[in-house]
Amino acid sequence: MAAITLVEAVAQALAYEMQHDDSVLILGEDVGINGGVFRATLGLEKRFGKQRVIDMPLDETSIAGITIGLAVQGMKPVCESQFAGFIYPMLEQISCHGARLRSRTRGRLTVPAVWRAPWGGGIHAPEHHSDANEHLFANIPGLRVVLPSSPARAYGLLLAAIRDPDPVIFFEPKRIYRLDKEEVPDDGEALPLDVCFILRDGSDVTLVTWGSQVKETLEAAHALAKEGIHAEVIDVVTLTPIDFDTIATSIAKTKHCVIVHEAPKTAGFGAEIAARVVETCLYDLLAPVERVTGPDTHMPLLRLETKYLPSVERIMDAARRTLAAS
Amino acid sequence: MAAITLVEAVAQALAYEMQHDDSVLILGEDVGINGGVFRATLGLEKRFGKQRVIDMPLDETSIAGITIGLAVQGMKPVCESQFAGFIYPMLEQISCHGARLRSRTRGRLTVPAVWRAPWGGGIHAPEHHSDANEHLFANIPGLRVVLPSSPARAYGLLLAAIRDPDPVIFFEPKRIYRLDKEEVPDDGEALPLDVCFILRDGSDVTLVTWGSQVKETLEAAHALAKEGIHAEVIDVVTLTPIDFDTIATSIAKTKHCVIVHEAPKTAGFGAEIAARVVETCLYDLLAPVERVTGPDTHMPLLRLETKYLPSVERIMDAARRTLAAS
Amino acid sequence: MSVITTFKIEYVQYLDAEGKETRNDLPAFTKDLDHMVALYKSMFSTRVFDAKAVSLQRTGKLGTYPSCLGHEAAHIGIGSAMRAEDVLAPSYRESGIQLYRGVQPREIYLYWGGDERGSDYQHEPARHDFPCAVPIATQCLHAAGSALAFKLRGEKRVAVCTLGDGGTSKGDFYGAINVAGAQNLPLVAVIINNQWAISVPRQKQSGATTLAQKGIAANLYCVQVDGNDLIAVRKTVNDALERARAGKGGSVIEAVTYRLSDHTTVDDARRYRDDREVEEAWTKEPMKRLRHWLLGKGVWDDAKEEAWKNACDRRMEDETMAYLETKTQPVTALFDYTFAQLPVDLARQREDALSREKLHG
Amino acid sequence: MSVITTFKIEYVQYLDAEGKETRNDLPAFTKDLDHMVALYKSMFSTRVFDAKAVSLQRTGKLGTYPSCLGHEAAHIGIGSAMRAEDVLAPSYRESGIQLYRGVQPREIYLYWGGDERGSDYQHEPARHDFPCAVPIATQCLHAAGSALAFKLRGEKRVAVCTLGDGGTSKGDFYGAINVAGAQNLPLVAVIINNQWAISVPRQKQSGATTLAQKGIAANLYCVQVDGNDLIAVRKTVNDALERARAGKGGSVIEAVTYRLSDHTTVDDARRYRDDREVEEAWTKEPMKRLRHWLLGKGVWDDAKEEAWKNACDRRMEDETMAYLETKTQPVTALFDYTFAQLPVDLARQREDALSREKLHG
Ligand SMILES: Cc1ncc(C[n+]2csc(CCOP(=O)(O)OP(=O)(O)O)c2C)c(N)n1
Ligand SMILES: Cc1ncc(C[n+]2csc(CCOP(=O)(O)OP(=O)(O)O)c2C)c(N)n1
Ligand SMILES: [Mg+2]
Ligand SMILES: [Mg+2]
Repeated sequence: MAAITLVEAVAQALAYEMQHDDSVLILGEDVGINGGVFRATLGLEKRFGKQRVIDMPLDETSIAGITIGLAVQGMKPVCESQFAGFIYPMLEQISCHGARLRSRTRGRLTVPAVWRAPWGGGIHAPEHHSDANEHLFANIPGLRVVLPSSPARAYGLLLAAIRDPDPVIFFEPKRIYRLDKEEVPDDGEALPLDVCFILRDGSDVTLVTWGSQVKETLEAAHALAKEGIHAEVIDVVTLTPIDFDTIATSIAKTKHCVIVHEAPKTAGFGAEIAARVVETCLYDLLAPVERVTGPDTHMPLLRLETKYLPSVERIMDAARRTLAAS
Repeated sequence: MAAITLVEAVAQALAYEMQHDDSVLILGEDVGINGGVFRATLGLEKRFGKQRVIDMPLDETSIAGITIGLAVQGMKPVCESQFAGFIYPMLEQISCHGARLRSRTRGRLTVPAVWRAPWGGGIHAPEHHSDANEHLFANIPGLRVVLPSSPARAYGLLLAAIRDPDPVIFFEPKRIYRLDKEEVPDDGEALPLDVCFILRDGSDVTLVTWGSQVKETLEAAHALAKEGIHAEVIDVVTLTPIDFDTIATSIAKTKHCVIVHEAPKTAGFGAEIAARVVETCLYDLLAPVERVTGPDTHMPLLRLETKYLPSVERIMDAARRTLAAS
Repeated sequence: MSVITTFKIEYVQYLDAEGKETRNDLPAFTKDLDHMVALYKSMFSTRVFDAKAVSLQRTGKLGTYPSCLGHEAAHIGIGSAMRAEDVLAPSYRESGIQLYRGVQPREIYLYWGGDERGSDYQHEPARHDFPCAVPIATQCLHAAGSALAFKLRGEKRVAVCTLGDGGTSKGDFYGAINVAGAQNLPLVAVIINNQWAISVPRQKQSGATTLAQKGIAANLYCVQVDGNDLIAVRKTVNDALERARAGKGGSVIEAVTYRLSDHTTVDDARRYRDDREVEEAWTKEPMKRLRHWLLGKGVWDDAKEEAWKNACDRRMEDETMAYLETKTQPVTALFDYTFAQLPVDLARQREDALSREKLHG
Repeated sequence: MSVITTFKIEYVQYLDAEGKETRNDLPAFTKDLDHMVALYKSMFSTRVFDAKAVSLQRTGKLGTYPSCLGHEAAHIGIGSAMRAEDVLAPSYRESGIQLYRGVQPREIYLYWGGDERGSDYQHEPARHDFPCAVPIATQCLHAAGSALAFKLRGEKRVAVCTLGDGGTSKGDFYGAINVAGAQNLPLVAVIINNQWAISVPRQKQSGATTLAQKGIAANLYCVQVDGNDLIAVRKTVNDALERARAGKGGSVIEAVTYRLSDHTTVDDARRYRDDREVEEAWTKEPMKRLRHWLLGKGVWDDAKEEAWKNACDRRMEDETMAYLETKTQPVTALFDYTFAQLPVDLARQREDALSREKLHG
């Protein structure tokens, strides 16, 4: 079995599920013959036909609303927003209907849809292509927000997302689309939604993160270990509904917490983690929680991009600072 | 001088500014002869003409984008979204251009626009009319989010918002549109943006809130006083950019904090306040921070509406709990 | 300069305001006079239902309600042209179509009375229809998505959405017809042009001479029809449905009618529109012309009308009772339909709410 | 059935692919042959600019870049028809129009090289234009808003937006033309139909026979024009601008052309389109036909072309140098254009970033 990248794992999950469930179909811009601008749907049109991999006219509002219509009719649409930065026009449909139809009709109509979107910065993409806007969806009830950070988790969680009877926003950290490879058996085994994944055990500080920042956070943990600081690394993965218990258990052990994400700090999803820490783990904490995030500014064009993104250095500094503070 | 309601204060501020600045104009749905569905623009078309109070075709995307075009051309548009629940289609324009054009052009083009929207629940409105979605805008850089809770603050802050050279989202808590009256001199005096307002001094617990929940929070503080608990009440008012210093100073004194808001809890703006508390005030805190919020569910239709909204009871319970915990 | 393509918009009417036939090629279904009486009765009961809703609101027993007074021909024309297996995605004002498709008056009362169970329609075919959409024009895309599902599965079903004149300005409508045109979907979009979008008159919405011509942007079949003429609406929608069912693609139908009521029960239309315009519109309203036509055919009379009125009144009383007797949902209902299975965190919030409820009520 | 309104779409062309006049009523401006040569030179320098951008990207000196190869007639036609006081809201591919209006090549390179200062155009009239818009069709509404401002202030200015064939599917375009029609705004929307939206061909975007007919939905003046024919574009846009300036309302112009390049430098169009289609498109490309026409008029020759080519090359070398020498902004630039005045909280974040920069670089 060859090792595959994260984006290949996405394609593998899509193919698996299309093969095993006739009601799964893909729609979006350039998802057909082109296989998506990142090749996440590569080869699927050829394999499953134009009836199941549908190139849509260029209107995100339409694509989102049609996805809902398809889902209500019993299909399992996997809808691609070409970039997370172009997902905004989908918001009314997702918030008012996608996430709400079950509640609106007391369960009569449901929306088993997945909205995928390549997410975040770091690939020197043009303006507007690098938004990290997971927070936008995290306050919408009835929606799952999932952000995997490895090929295996991308595969297992995308399967879970498609099979889930409720709508899922599935963000794919495009900076690490092709960064690492791992062997991912194409066995159709889903991974559980709604749980955090502990990627590294540690006793001194809990590093909480998701998406592409998992990479820098793991690197920071590795480097910190050389300094004798043992960091536990938690990949939140499903932002909502959140599994805070895993985080709380870790903090009970480490007494220190650093949260890392790429989106702007204020009202980013890191705030929710920190809030729960102060609500639930206050007596465990020995030092202030730190957030290492993008600043409250727009993602710059490519020349300054790396200055914007949280770095290994910053994560290490924050970890050291929180330990020094206790 | 007659006492006026919050919605009358909005109308008064609009009229004042239109009178004194020719570049101010209003656009939205039903803002003209109808004066808006809440009468916030009542009489303005008659007084200033159809050239300055413009009934737009029914498309929020258009209205938001045209507002940006007007603002770039040197107008000061005040754009109404008829309800906050219908603001979603405006998001792409506001996020990608309204809040970003200054940065995108290094200050060459700017967007001195205000987007007003009646916000929140509690008036037994139909489905979709009661969303409290301030968090959606709070993570967008380059934007101010303002949510006044009294006639005087509505007047002074709306003037400030219109005069501000940057875009402002101005949410109006419609549940208290007509609840209380106060005398608001029509003197064109703006109030400061970017600062919290301390509405009640207290030494035992800091209650942080905004929008219509200011009412219940003040009532809770009043009732708690009878029990010998002295609550300080802070109206955040400008959510972003946040004035956290005022909150931190209060917590340094009271050592206890309860945050109250109407929106769903997870990733609501209360999370940001709580996050800053644990980042900045940890050593002051004697007990966990409490959030009293809407649940992570959709605002229900009217029969269950009051069960959804934070109540005086719940705020009092939370305050008592946090004090008992220390 | 060479002309590369041309378009025209036609107008369809069979009965004038007085119920006189304006052409001599009435569609075949009009021959079945029992059926025509049944359709008239449906229009009538829609009106009784609607008046009851308004009066319930006036007496504090219903929340804000958008009356469909004047839309009866459009509603029953659409409802009767559709087949059971078709799907409807209506806006909030189209109760008449919903009733025709089996939504119970008590359900609509319950919905506007503030209870989500009102959208859990118990009877087919309504049970597979969409609930009414409040965010303007969003339903058009649900219909387009449904139409796409039908096409992909080779089902001979059509998705019908209805929207207002105001709704035609919103991108969702345009997106729906554009996709329908590009993908040849069985979508029928019926614009119920009642001349007003709250206080905004039709001509402020668009410079277009007709709203039907908006469909030219998507190359759909476009027709304008007298929306107060049941026969015209029924026939036109029927043609559009048949085209769609035959794989010939989507349609945009503009049914020209009038909002005889305020926008909703919290609106006062006299603030922004002329009484004379409303009086004038009353002379063209849909019930009268069909009644005259049926009277002329000798299949209807005052006694029948009186009897039917009484039957409708009784029915609406029963429905009202059933509605008013429906107990409010428990506080747990806030939580129980958010996800198929309650996530852990939400289950805790539910527990909290339940214990608070026990404590404080 | 009575016809209530009819529409037609006309097609405008003056020069065929070989530069032969296809009609004998060429517009007056073509008499000024010096001017025609100048326009040809602008098209030419656009192409040189564009090729340079592509090669900068290939050598790692530019980020992703969307080539405008093949759009030159559309660009210079639009640019030369506009007046300085008009305003342009372009999409990302319309560098030629921007250059014509005074944007410097170094600015465009800087922008695609990843520096916001590339959108801080230093020269009028571009200085008052919008920067190019990446989120599809959003610029249409900025143009509509500008047009509204002009109308309200009684200024005789016109707002022009350009968008792609793909862009015509997005609600923003529809919203812009709808408002322009409803409010009679001086808006000219030029669709640069290059047949492709990344990998999606024109016929998948819409069932419409022409994209120009989309303007019928808004009752705008609608024309389809040969987008490879500079004379046709210039004339048609000119007419539309004059109509708008005279208060006669907005237009939708479809300029039919072809994207001779990949979508961007990170795209490989051979994945999804036939080489033969591209070869065929090259036979109709815009430069050749105008060159032939000018050659025929005796005002252009190979020596002049060679000289101009060299001049363009030198210019682009200078511009490239200027671009490459532009130092990256300091880290504080992340913060300094977020608000007119830095809020307290953001000022602290800026301080943090600055001290980290000093520490780690
Ligand atoms: C997206 C959105 N914006 C605004 C509103 C508020 N609103 C409710 S009805 C209405 C007017 C609708 O007019 P029209 O489409 O003609 O339908 P009608 O009410 O006449 O049936 C408006 C603006 C809404 N419900 N949804
Ligand atoms: C809202 C939005 N969605 C998706 C994209 C990604 N995207 C960039 S260009 C493009 C195709 C545009 O095609 P067209 O409008 O024909 O313009 P062209 O590139 O041919 O000039 C797409 C889908 C985007 N930039 N914005
Ligand atoms: Mg209407
Ligand atoms: Mg194109």
